[in-house]
Amino acid sequence: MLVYLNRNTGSTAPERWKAKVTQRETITVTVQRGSAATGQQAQEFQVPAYESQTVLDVVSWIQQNTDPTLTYRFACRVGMCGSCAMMVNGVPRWTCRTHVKKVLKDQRIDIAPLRNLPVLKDLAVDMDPFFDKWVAAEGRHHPTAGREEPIPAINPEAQNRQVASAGIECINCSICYAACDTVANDPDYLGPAALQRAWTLYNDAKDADRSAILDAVSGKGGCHSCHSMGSCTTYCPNGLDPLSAIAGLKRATTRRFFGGGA
Amino acid sequence: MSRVARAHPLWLAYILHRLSGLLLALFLPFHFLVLSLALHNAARLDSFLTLAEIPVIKLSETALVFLLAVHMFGGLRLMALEWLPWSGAQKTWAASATAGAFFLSFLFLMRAI
Amino acid sequence: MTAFHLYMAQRLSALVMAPFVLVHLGVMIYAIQGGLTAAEILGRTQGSLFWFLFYGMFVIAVALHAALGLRVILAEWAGLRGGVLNGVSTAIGLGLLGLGAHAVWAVTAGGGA
Amino acid sequence: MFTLKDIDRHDTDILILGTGGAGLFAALHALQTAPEGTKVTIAVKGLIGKCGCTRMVQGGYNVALGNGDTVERHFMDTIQGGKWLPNQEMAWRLCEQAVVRIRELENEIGCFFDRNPDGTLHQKAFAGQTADRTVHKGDLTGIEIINRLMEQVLARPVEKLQEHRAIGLIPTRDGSALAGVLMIDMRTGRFRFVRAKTVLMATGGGPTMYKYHTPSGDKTMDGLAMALRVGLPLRDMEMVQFHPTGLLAGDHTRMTGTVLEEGLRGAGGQLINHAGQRFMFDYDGKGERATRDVVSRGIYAEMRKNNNPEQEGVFLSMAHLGPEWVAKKFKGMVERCADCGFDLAGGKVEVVPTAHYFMGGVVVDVDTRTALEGLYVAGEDAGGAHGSNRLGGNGVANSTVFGGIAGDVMGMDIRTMGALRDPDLGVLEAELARACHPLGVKPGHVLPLRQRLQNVMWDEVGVMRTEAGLKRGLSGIAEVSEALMQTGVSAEMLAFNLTWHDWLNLRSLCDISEVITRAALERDNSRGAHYREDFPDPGAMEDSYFTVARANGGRVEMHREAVQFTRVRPGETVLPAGEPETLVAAQ
Ligand SMILES: Cc1cc2nc3c(=O)[nH]c(=O)nc-3n(C[C@H](O)[C@H](O)[C@H](O)COP(=O)(O)OP(=O)(O)OC[C@H]3O[C@@H](n4cnc5c(N)ncnc54)[C@H](O)[C@@H]3O)c2cc1C
Ligand code: HEM
Ligand code: SF4
Ligand code: F3S
Ligand code: FES
Repeated sequence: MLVYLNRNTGSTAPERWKAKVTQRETITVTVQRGSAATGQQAQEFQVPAYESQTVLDVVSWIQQNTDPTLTYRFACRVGMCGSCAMMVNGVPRWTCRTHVKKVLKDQRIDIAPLRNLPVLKDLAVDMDPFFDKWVAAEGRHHPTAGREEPIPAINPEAQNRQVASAGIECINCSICYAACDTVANDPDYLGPAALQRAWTLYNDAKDADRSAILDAVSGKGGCHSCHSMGSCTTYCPNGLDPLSAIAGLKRATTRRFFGGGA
Repeated sequence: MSRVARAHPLWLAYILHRLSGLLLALFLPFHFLVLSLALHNAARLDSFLTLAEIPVIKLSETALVFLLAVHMFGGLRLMALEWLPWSGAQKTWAASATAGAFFLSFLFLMRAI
Repeated sequence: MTAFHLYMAQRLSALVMAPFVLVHLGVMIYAIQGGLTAAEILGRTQGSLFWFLFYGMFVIAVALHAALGLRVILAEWAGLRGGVLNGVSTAIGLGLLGLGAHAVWAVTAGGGA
Repeated sequence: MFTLKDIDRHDTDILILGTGGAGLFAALHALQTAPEGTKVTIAVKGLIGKCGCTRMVQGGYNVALGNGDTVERHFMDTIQGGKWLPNQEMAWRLCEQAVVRIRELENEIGCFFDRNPDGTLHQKAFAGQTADRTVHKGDLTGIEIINRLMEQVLARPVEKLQEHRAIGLIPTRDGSALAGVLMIDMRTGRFRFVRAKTVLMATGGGPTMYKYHTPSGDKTMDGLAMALRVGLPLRDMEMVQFHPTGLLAGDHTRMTGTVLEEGLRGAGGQLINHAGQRFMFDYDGKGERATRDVVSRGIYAEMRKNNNPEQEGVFLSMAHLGPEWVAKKFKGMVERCADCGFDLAGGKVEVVPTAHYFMGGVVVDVDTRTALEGLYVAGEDAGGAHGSNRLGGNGVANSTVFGGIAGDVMGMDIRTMGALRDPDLGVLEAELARACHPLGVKPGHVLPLRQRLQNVMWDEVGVMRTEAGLKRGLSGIAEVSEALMQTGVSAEMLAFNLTWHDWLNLRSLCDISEVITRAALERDNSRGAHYREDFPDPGAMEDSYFTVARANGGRVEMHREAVQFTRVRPGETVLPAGEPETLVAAQ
């Protein structure tokens, strides 16, 4: 039988988190406001510094304490949903997992909406183009079996499975998409995440339509538009490597061209 | 608007490849024109070629060879990257390509002088 | 002509050029040792079927390669699209081919020998 | 301020609220079963597939796939885990259909779950399970499930209403059926009334009214609050599951409350109190490896003993297992902590119990139908499948199984439904006025009120409860609720105005907090996640009852209903005689 002590009266939250507010200096934060439609301008805020503080916390603090109209997006707060990406000092980052210390320069941070996507308002962008391209790259499973059939045995060590698994943990945060200059320069370019998804599927033994995938990535704005500039791989917060995935697609399409089959 | 940060080796390799390709393409018509002169007037070509002795011209010739070398090695690097089974040693590729280019153009410079 | 075919054409022309560029650079380094004269160049090349084919193929490859390369740059950096893009890059390709053919003819055909 | 004329009108056939496992599966199944030409619309508070908790699932998906494990065994674990409170038909459906759903996920949707070296699915056992049953993709199972579902849905002809927040279920004039749903198009700030023949509510509950909580920020009990207002019965509302180890980093950061995974304790992680001592063996023979509710109570009790204001929670320490090993085995967790400035592998991390999952929900039948014609509920919004406690791994199984069922049933039911129904304009107007209320009041700060509610709920309606505390809780909630009505939001710029939505979030949270508290007062025993210090006994299993809450003229009324033991009675089992108690090798 469990024995629990009685509540000791008046034990509320410790003072230490709050103490930091008064002791600590502030951070100067520049936030890009507005949208393409309404015009964008930078606005400066002073935000108190805390011990454990992410860039998302900084943005939230502004909305909750200074400017209730500031718009941004987040959901999971732990790097799983890929909703909170923004440009931080010119670098695309997942803000819920970016500690302020990592990006602070002279007590300043510069925050802007994610690059290469239409800005809806302030720090929230329209992600539809990113997902439209995901679909356009045939970024979805083409079934070989139905729900009444058993789950196929697949050797996890098989080479193609390893390749497929390498790119599978993408959280579609669009950070690579924002980092890539080819995306910036070519509105048709499918972009690193969508192409990486296509490569993952191409290597999936369960996928029924490998040649449809190669067709989808061989057209205008397909994998051949990539210049291997590698910003995708450099900035992916999950350490994925779209650059190599896209190279894989180029190799596969070339092999098919020389009669190597899909 | 805030600046976009992108100074990492692969991006530098990309921009180097693009600028060298662009400059080479701009130089090419000029190069062809000079050679065409040979058809009508070997002497004019000659007098042009003696310009190559002038240091400034010499330097820019060297630069061109450098560009060609950089671009070629960069291009070969790209094709290796795309077509050979992926090795993972990206940055080494980029670096060695540039190094090779430097070596070649240096060789050229030394020989020329 | 899909995007993929343009890609293949650019890569293959680049691959073809690689040995040409190396030989070309080698010859230049060799030639430049004693300083270049028109006579020296022409003496080596004129009337030679080998050099005709060599530079002829080089020119075809480079015209194709550079035109396709510039096509990409024009699309990405100058925002050209569709018909305009195709027109301009075809013109560049044909222009380079014309100039190049002229130069090859000048350097290898007829002449003193 | 706004009138009915300001509401944009929109019609569809099948409307789905939410894009977690339940919502996305419903969309796919509705497209499969509905007649050709049926219009399917998804409305969601965030972006499709990128919000909600299904994406955050770590540990995995419970399904009995042989090797000695059976649907019967899964069912018995579920009933026993829920302390005999589950609706047995729902629990059976869950276990039985999970088998089909997992094959669908692998074969049709394209998920890839971890394999054994021989290529078969890898399965492990969460606490409280008697077989290695949990299918997973590393510790990021939810990302795999939701990404694959999302891309299937995006590639199909489904109408998307993203960043559309449902704010009111609007019935027909006679109140017998649902006419449609009132929403705010968050991007423009305009109101939109969407009529549909069938509506699935899959907004995923989410006990985020606690100071420490794990669910995603978009989940604020909107669905249950809407169901309450439209008069539907809600069951098991006292049942809030706490995860024992939430990260504690101060109330200025959104990281606080996020989960440090179960596996850390399973692997030998130790919990250390303010005195620097291990304590879990004082509470349970399994120590840190005891079930979630037991460990949560142990930690909470230690926290109350502590008088050191510099330390609030307890410490989770892994260092004795070897920092390198920990960093390798729990790479994701270690990196996540490091990003926040904590050293999980080599140091110790401060943790607290954190509100994780909500077992309570709308009363539904096994086909997800509710008392209101045209309204279906699935996933975390629906009550009954888990009873007083949810087994780890049964949550995502529940949302995908019943989401799929809802899609199928809506696709079939719609065949017999004629025209779209006309709404009760009085209700529509009332819901509009409700959402507009803050726009007519002097602007103030919403956040401090949210924090006040979260403190009240944590202190009085949290891990351990007493009658006196719950009563204090009720008045605390009422105060916050009252203060909220006096706190306004500037109406100047309604497009993508998060503060307006913070206000609406808190409105839903206040309403459901009151229901949770009343239900907790109603249950005078301790079962599963609900622990009454003044009634520590579980009561006779034979006499098990579940609580039902219902709004009546602005008041929440509680009553009890006896659990129907339709498949198995307490003390009995559906397993064949002679079956071993557990198939899991002792650790
Ligand atoms: C950190 C974490 C880890 C977990 N791990 C596991 C695990 O390992 N195994 C397991 O079985 N379960 C786990 N769970 C529980 C599991 O996530 C849930 O049981 C399940 O995902 C609920 O699915 P759902 O579809 O009902 O809701 P959700 O997936 O939460 O989706 C709800 C959807 O409704 C939307 N919504 C909310 N309000 C509105 C509104 N007003 N209007 C429109 N849309 C709205 C949301 O934006 C979201 O899209 C975990 C939960 C958390 C938080
Ligand atoms: C052996 C020699 C050469 C090789 C191997 C080579 C290789 C390549 C490759 C692979 C590309 C594609 C780059 C990409 O898509 O990112 C490229 C682009 C280009 N090349 Fe070359 N090339 C060579 C010679 C030349 C020459 C002689 C010229 C000019 C006269 C030239 C001009 C260009 C241009 C303008 C581009 C476009 C650059 C870009 O898209 O960024 N190349 N080259
Ligand atoms: S590849 Fe990386 S950066 Fe790109 S969307 Fe996926 S997780 Fe984000
Ligand atoms: S940054 Fe862009 S150009 Fe290719 S390698 Fe990555 S997609
Ligand atoms: S909020 Fe989900 S990744 Fe940052």
